[in-house]
Amino acid sequence: MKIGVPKETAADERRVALTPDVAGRLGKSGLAVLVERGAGEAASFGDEAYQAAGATVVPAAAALFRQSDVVLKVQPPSRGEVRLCREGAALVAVFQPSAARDAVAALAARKVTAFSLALLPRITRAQAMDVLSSQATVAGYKAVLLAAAAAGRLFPMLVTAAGTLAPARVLVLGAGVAGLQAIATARRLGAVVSAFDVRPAVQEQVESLGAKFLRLEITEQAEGSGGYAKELSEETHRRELAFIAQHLKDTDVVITTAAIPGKRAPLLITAGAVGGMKPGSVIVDLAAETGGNCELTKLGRDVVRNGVLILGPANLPSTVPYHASQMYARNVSSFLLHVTRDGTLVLDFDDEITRDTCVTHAGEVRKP
Amino acid sequence: MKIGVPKETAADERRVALTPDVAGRLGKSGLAVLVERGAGEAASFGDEAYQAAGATVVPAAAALFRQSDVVLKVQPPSRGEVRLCREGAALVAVFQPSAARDAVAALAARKVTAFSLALLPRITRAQAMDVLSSQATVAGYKAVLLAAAAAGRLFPMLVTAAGTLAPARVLVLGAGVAGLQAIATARRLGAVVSAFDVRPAVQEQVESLGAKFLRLEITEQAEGSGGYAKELSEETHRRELAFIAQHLKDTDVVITTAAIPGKRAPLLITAGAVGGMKPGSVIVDLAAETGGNCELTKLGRDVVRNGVLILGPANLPSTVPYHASQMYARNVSSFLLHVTRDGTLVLDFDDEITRDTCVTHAGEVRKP
Amino acid sequence: MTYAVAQVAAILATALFIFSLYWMNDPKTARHAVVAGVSGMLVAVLATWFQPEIVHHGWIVLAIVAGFIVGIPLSLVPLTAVPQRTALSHAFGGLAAGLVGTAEYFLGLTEHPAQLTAFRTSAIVAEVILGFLTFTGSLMAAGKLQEVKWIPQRPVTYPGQNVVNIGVLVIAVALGVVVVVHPTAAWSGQVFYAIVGLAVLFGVLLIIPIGGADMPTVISILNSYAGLSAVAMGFVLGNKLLVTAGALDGSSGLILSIIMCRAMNRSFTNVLFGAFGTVQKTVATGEQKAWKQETVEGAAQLLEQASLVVVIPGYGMAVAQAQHRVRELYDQLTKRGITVKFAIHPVAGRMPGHMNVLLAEANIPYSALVEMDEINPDMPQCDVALVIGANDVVNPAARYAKGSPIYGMPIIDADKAKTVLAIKRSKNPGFAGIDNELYVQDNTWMLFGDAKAVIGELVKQLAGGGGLH
Amino acid sequence: MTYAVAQVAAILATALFIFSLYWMNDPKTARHAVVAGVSGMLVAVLATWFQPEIVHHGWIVLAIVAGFIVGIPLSLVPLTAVPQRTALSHAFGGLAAGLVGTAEYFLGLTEHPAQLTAFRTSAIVAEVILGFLTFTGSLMAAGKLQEVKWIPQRPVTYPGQNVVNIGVLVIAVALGVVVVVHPTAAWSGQVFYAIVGLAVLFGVLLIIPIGGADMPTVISILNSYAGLSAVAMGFVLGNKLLVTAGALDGSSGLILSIIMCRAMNRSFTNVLFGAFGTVQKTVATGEQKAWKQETVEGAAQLLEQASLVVVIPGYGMAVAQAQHRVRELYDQLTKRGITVKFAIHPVAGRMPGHMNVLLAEANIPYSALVEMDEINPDMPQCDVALVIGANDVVNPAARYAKGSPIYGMPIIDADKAKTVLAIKRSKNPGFAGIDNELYVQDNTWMLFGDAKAVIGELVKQLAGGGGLH
Amino acid sequence: MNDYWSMVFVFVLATFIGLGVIRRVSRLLYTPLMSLTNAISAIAVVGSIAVTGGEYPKAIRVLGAIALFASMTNIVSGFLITDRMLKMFKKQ
Amino acid sequence: MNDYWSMVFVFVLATFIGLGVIRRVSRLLYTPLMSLTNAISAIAVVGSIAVTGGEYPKAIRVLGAIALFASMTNIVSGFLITDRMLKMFKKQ
Ligand SMILES: NC(=O)c1ccc[n+]([C@@H]2O[C@H](COP(=O)([O-])OP(=O)(O)OC[C@H]3O[C@@H](n4cnc5c(N)ncnc54)[C@H](OP(=O)(O)O)[C@@H]3O)[C@@H](O)[C@H]2O)c1
Ligand SMILES: NC(=O)c1ccc[n+]([C@@H]2O[C@H](COP(=O)([O-])OP(=O)(O)OC[C@H]3O[C@@H](n4cnc5c(N)ncnc54)[C@H](OP(=O)(O)O)[C@@H]3O)[C@@H](O)[C@H]2O)c1
Ligand SMILES: NC(=O)c1ccc[n+]([C@@H]2O[C@H](COP(=O)([O-])OP(=O)(O)OC[C@H]3O[C@@H](n4cnc5c(N)ncnc54)[C@H](O)[C@@H]3O)[C@@H](O)[C@H]2O)c1
Ligand SMILES: NC(=O)c1ccc[n+]([C@@H]2O[C@H](COP(=O)([O-])OP(=O)(O)OC[C@H]3O[C@@H](n4cnc5c(N)ncnc54)[C@H](O)[C@@H]3O)[C@@H](O)[C@H]2O)c1
Repeated sequence: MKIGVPKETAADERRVALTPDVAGRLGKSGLAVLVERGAGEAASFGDEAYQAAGATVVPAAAALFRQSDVVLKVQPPSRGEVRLCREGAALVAVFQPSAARDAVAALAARKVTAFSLALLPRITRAQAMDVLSSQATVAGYKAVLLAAAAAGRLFPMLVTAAGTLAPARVLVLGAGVAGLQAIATARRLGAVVSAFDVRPAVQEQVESLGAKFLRLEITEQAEGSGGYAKELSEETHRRELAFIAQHLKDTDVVITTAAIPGKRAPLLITAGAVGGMKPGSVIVDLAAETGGNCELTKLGRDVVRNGVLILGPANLPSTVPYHASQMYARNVSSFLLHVTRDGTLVLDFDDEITRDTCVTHAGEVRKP
Repeated sequence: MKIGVPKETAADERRVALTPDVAGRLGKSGLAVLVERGAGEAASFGDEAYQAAGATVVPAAAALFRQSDVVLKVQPPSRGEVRLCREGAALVAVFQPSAARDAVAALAARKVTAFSLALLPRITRAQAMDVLSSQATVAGYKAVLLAAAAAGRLFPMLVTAAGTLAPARVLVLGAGVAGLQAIATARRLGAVVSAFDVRPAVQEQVESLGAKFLRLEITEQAEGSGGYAKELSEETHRRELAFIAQHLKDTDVVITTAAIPGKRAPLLITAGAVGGMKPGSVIVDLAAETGGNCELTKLGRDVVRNGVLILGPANLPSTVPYHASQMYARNVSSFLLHVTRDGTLVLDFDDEITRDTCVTHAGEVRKP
Repeated sequence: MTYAVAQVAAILATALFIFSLYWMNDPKTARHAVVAGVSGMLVAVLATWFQPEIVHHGWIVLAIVAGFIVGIPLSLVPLTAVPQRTALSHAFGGLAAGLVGTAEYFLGLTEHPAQLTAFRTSAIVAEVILGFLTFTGSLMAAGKLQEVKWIPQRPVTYPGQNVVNIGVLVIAVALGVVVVVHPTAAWSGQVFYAIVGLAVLFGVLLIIPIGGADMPTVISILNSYAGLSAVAMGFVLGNKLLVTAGALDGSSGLILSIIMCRAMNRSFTNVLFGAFGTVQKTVATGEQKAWKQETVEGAAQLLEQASLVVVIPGYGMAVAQAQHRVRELYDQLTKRGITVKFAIHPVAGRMPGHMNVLLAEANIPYSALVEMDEINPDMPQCDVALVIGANDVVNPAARYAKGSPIYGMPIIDADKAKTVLAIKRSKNPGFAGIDNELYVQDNTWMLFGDAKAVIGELVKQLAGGGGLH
Repeated sequence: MTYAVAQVAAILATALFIFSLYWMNDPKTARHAVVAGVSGMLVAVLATWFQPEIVHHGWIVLAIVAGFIVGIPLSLVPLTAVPQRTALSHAFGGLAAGLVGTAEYFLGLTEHPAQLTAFRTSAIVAEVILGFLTFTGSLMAAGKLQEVKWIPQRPVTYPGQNVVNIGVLVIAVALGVVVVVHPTAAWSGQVFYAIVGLAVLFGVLLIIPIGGADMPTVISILNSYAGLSAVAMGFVLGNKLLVTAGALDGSSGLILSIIMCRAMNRSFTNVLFGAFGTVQKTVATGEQKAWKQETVEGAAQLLEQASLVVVIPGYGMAVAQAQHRVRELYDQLTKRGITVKFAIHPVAGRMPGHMNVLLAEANIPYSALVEMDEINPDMPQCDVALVIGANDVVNPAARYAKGSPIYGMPIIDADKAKTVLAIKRSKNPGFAGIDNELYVQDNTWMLFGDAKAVIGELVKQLAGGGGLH
Repeated sequence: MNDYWSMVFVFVLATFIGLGVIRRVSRLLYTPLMSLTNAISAIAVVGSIAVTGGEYPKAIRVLGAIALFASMTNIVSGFLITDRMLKMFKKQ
Repeated sequence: MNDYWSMVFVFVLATFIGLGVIRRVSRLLYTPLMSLTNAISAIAVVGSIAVTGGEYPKAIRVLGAIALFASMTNIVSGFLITDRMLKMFKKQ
């Protein structure tokens, strides 16, 4: 069975689905790996490294798609890429089917068996394949670096001959995987960190990182299935907004990561709340891609309002391509090994992982 | 006596010479403070804050210069600013006279008493005025953030379900004030840090921050007066280059800060040494303004060579305007209070601080 | 003069015995303890032997030689059989005391009736009852431990057991009172035999209802009884050395069994009184494994003795914010030349790299961190696996329990270490909500409590070197 | 019967005294100790009083009432005078023992010469010597401590002192031997008086060469002597309670003085034998300001007693990488309810924010950090200023020494604290290369050594609470 | 003779106990401990009572009474002051 | 009588010592400690020798000899095995 790794075509995507290291491992377990020329370059993985690991470097995407039984990608395939796919081949990438209906339809039409790792169940044995977690880790870390680089102040407290610099107060909204990593990173830099989330279980986790948890008494059940959050009732949401606005007043840096799977990101910071913040403050909205946690966020753009800088970065993991690719490659190869047996793809739809991730198969769209 | 704080005119200069807080303190000690409108805006200090602190906001630079007995600036005055200066007035800023001969000549011609805090002796009682230290602190911190944001990898070691991320190896060349702060910041982020400097006294200081010191046995005396370094002999310099090149091979991030006062920055990384580095590595050259420690550095530009990214940022402190201004203001006000007695300027050229910093006085250029 | 020599010898021997026990507190001095004990015993034997009353030496030499001939092989039993050997030894000790008591009584009866004062007679009766019950009790215990086929290993209970047991003892004591009151009556000898018989019987009855798990405690109590019978012998013979040595022995046996009961979560009174009433329940549950608790002192000692300690941190370390304490522990252990490794499971904690964040904060060097795949092959060489608030990531069920939510997850093989010390607050499960058999494994000892507090105590132990409070 | 009661009472009282001392191990149980002690004493007094031999009660009542009348006010002395009071009390105890011994001897001499066996007479002589030397020795010690004007506070030494002191004691003992050999000779009474006189003299001579700093240790040794004299009295009277209580007292006094000597870095034998030889040197150096060293134990105690501790870290903390140890210290102190503040000087260390970086790494909360300007007004309220490898930033010369390179630099006013503890490795100066008078200030105590090691020891002291081994 | 040896025996054992018990005392408690042992050492009161209350010549009994007074003072002040000091150890 | 009370006294004191000394034993040493106290409890050997070697009827002395043999076995095996176990505690 041949595994193909094309060069990512999406703009600003610097990751690659397989690193030489992992390609080598797959090779050892009996799979042939084809890599498009220059696929890993943006992530600092040269073609020689792939060759040294036993992979074959293929000059062009078309040839690669033609030969591959399974294509490993990061971003959902473009129209062109779908067209290149061999009928009956398989493809693995990360996307929400609802946000990529065209691609899904095209894939089904082409009878490609497509998997989206974004749909992976959050169960213990799927942890090694959990790209959402691994990429969120990178995003949470990077968000803090962006904020620190953009802030007009230093994060740590410093007592110097030129006066004492107060530590930055960082507020993290939404303490899932990205939020927790953001907390850890901001604390490492010496900031005073507090965090808020609607799921009560998170309090202990936040405190386990040495940060302060801001507690809003919520009567309704905010935790849905699989450890994800649910949407809140309007009344609770209103209380939440007021609560956050209150805390924003003496915050220097805000990192927002709140998300609800398959839904628009919840609104946590209104334009009014931004108005209440001190000039020079920074908001990094990690939910920009799903609509933003801040009312003023513009995806991929820097917005300044009342002296407050609001960053809505797109695809942060891609900006740390080396490690993000390394983790992605591990995830995707774990998944690949999960769905192959003795070098061929074996689809067992009784298996939760296979069932949940398979978007199209045999011409059918399995996830709407 | 009136103290004037104009808005900085240099491009990309976001700092301001006095913050509202410090302006208020000067006001309390009997000095009248005039601030140009919007002077502090880029550093998030609004005009109202100055007014609240008792300063007078003056709409235009011309009026401000006309009224001020002492003008406090960050950058050396432009031609236009010198022209605005009142004859006999004083001016405080930070510049190397040798690098700003035009301005110095103009100031002398205009009989301005000009001080450059870059010339401050590094003595204990001058510590509170030491802008080089305070701004270098900011620069060292920010250099690491830039490097971390530009690197394709995370700094800390992380053991995750998607494999283990190795910690970044950071090498700091030149462990003066900025270098030490860079070491501290990189260590905070979880990197494995080593450092090199020619002054042997630095070893203990580097180790006092928990980093590793790379030791090159040097027979000559590398420490000059005032704790500064001297230029090395050619032979020693050659050994140094080879030593550094050797260590660069397994380094992910390099921060260079080496400087010799009044001289071009020493060359520490040759183009050849960059060629020996791993693709994806990052060099941040803090000495870019004085010629760069790396042969390939271009001031204010990002250079990529063999996959290695070389940043030569200009004026880093200005990118952290809030805290940099806060420290600058404390420094400059300490200096101001040092050279005033009962609300008037008193120049005592027997005093080391006054003598060393005064560049022009009574039409004379005192520092070439 | 010989009297003075005997007294000085007694004082010397007493002092040596005390030092012997004292040195036993610390592995470093423990071997002096043996030297002191042997010297004390030598002094005692020689001083007794050289008393002028000792006129026949042949039998003494004979008996001593025989003792050596039997004793040396007995000391070479495999270490697994040490408990049995100790029990057997107690049996001998009890027998000796019982026999000497009997001899004393009949000596009095036949030769010096005047010597059978109430005090001496009481002492003789006490000696004989304690001696013979220790004799058969210890034999039974040894048999159970050795798994001799005609002694049932599992506790044997029947209705009315308490009444029967107590009855036998009461009758023996009552007969004893009779003998004390009429020490020299014609039938007193018979009554005395009856006492011996009842004591022998009681020893058997005492052990029958006790299960194997409690045997070490029982042996310790029997040791205490043996000591008390020596005390009684001392009263009979007017020998202070016997009294002190016996008392040392009696009290140490008592303390030891109390400590062991506590460590094993057993009620001391239950074990003391032959499990009258309740122990059956706990013990009778049979095969089901129990949680065993270790004291901080014991855990500190275990760590001290190790040469490779693998620390396995989990979410509990994070919750407790114990990372700085862990670093102190790391310092204490490495200072002693012990190799300490941190085995980091990929999903320990609640976010990727959770453990790294904390350990880096506490400045644990990266070189001390080892990944799961690297450490697992070394786990069998690990002397102590210290599990700090980790649960799912060390749950062996992940290897085989098909239905379990963690089935298939690779784990850190803590269970393969020679000893496991596990810190957690309760018996509650971890994230996955499933039980963890690691905790009830034979070589696992729990340290219940908040990780920060427990490790703080451990560090205190290691730093301060003990003390009870 | 009364005899049995007396014996039971003696055993009971002994047990109570043992528990009393045992409970003293721990502040939590220490107050039980007093209850046990009082009960033991009550039992002892009543049991003795109700013996049939006691026929005259009037004087007893009188003496007891008098004892209360004097004892109660004595117990209300200010706490600073407690050492004197204890010494005085020992004097009373010694006096009592001496008097009883004397009474016993003359009773034997005049009424029951047969009772003056060699053993008893030896015991009496020992009791009398110990009692009277304790009496005058304790009086002298009390006088020195109370700074009574006709007792020189400072150690008084003269050539040949050792010979004289030992001579006096030898003569007393020799006379004692004479009395033991001829207990009832016509001149024995005179010899006995001579012994008493020499003991009284020896007590004075013993204390004269000892300086005030060693007084607590001396008092503890005198306590030991008082206990031994009670033992001797017990031998004389054949009273086991006296023997045990006296022995408890004697041994505890001994141990306590050994511990104290170690803690104060004094040679125990020097103190024991009246400082023969060496102690003088250390004490007599006189006016020139000297570096005074404190032991880790002493420093730990100082910290423990404080309610506000201000830690002043400097470059030395960074060099030693002591930040994690500092955090442990912080934990230990705050656990005891002590307020701990870190006073951060703007230029401490070698880079701006150097201390912040390290303290943050050790997770010292920001709220515990105080800037120089904020802490300085509070320094006079600070019980202990703990200077950790800081030098220039606490150098008072910065305030007034015009020529000094640091003149005019604001400093942290460590010198204004009630006590200063300073940790550094040597007497070398800091960055500015100038001497620091803070270190030789009256209320400053140095802890020489690497900061990491020293603070580690401090933490160990605070955590483990001492212990001898 | 016999009895004297018992005494010596008792003395040795009690010394062991004393050594064992005191070793672990916390430094904090040294001062109160000294007062306490001071009070306990006044066990000489037992001897004083015997001498004072027995059928002896007056001179002897006077010595005894003085001794009794001295011991009693110790007992009373020793225990009271120990207690006073210990009271101060109560933590907030 | 007197002497019996001494005995009781001695017994009580020794018990205190035993309690005090053993409390601090480490769990590691429980097994060797048990063997050691087992050996020490064979102090009954003293009584056995007295009975065996005295001028008594044969029957009595036989009992004594058996007791002596039993105690001696204990002493020998007890000390030896304790030592054997302790040897294993030597550090690397
Ligand atoms: N790393 C990730 O990215 C991630 C993300 C989500 C979920 N998970 C899951 O989280 C689990 C991680 O395993 P784990 O072994 O680290 O944790 P775990 O299985 O949740 O066990 C933690 C243990 O720590 C104990 N504990 C909690 N607080 C404590 C305290 N203050 N002091 C002492 N003990 C304390 C708890 O027992 P007591 O309550 O009895 O004290 C509990 O048994 C895995 O199941 C993993 O799949 C991981
Ligand atoms: N903060 C800045 O930006 C900066 C920059 C440059 C210079 N400075 C200057 O540095 C000085 C800072 O003052 P400071 O009080 O922090 O430092 P300091 O005056 O240099 O004193 C440090 C003290 O620490 C002791 N020490 C060194 N290593 C030690 C160890 N391992 N363990 C214990 N003690 C150790 C040294 O004494 P021993 O050798 O006897 O141990 C020394 O006296 C000021 O003079 C300041 O002007 C500051
Ligand atoms: N079992 C596993 O193996 C495993 C692996 C990884 C993650 N997880 C769990 O999955 C869950 C989701 O993690 P994620 O990072 O993907 O979540 P996510 O990206 O879906 O959401 C991020 C966070 O936003 C929060 N949020 C949603 N609405 C909010 C609102 N209105 N206000 C404030 N906060 C709001 C959520 O509670 C969540 O913590 C977590 O519980 C995580 O522990 C489990
Ligand atoms: N006394 C005070 O109050 C005070 C205050 C601030 C700084 N200082 C001292 O001033 C000195 C200079 O600090 P700075 O940051 O301004 O220095 P700088 O900016 O002039 O130089 C930075 C570093 O580069 C190093 N360097 C020079 N040539 C090199 C070469 N060829 N290779 C490697 N490294 C080289 C220097 O040794 C120095 O450490 C330091 O010793 C600092 O401690 C003193």
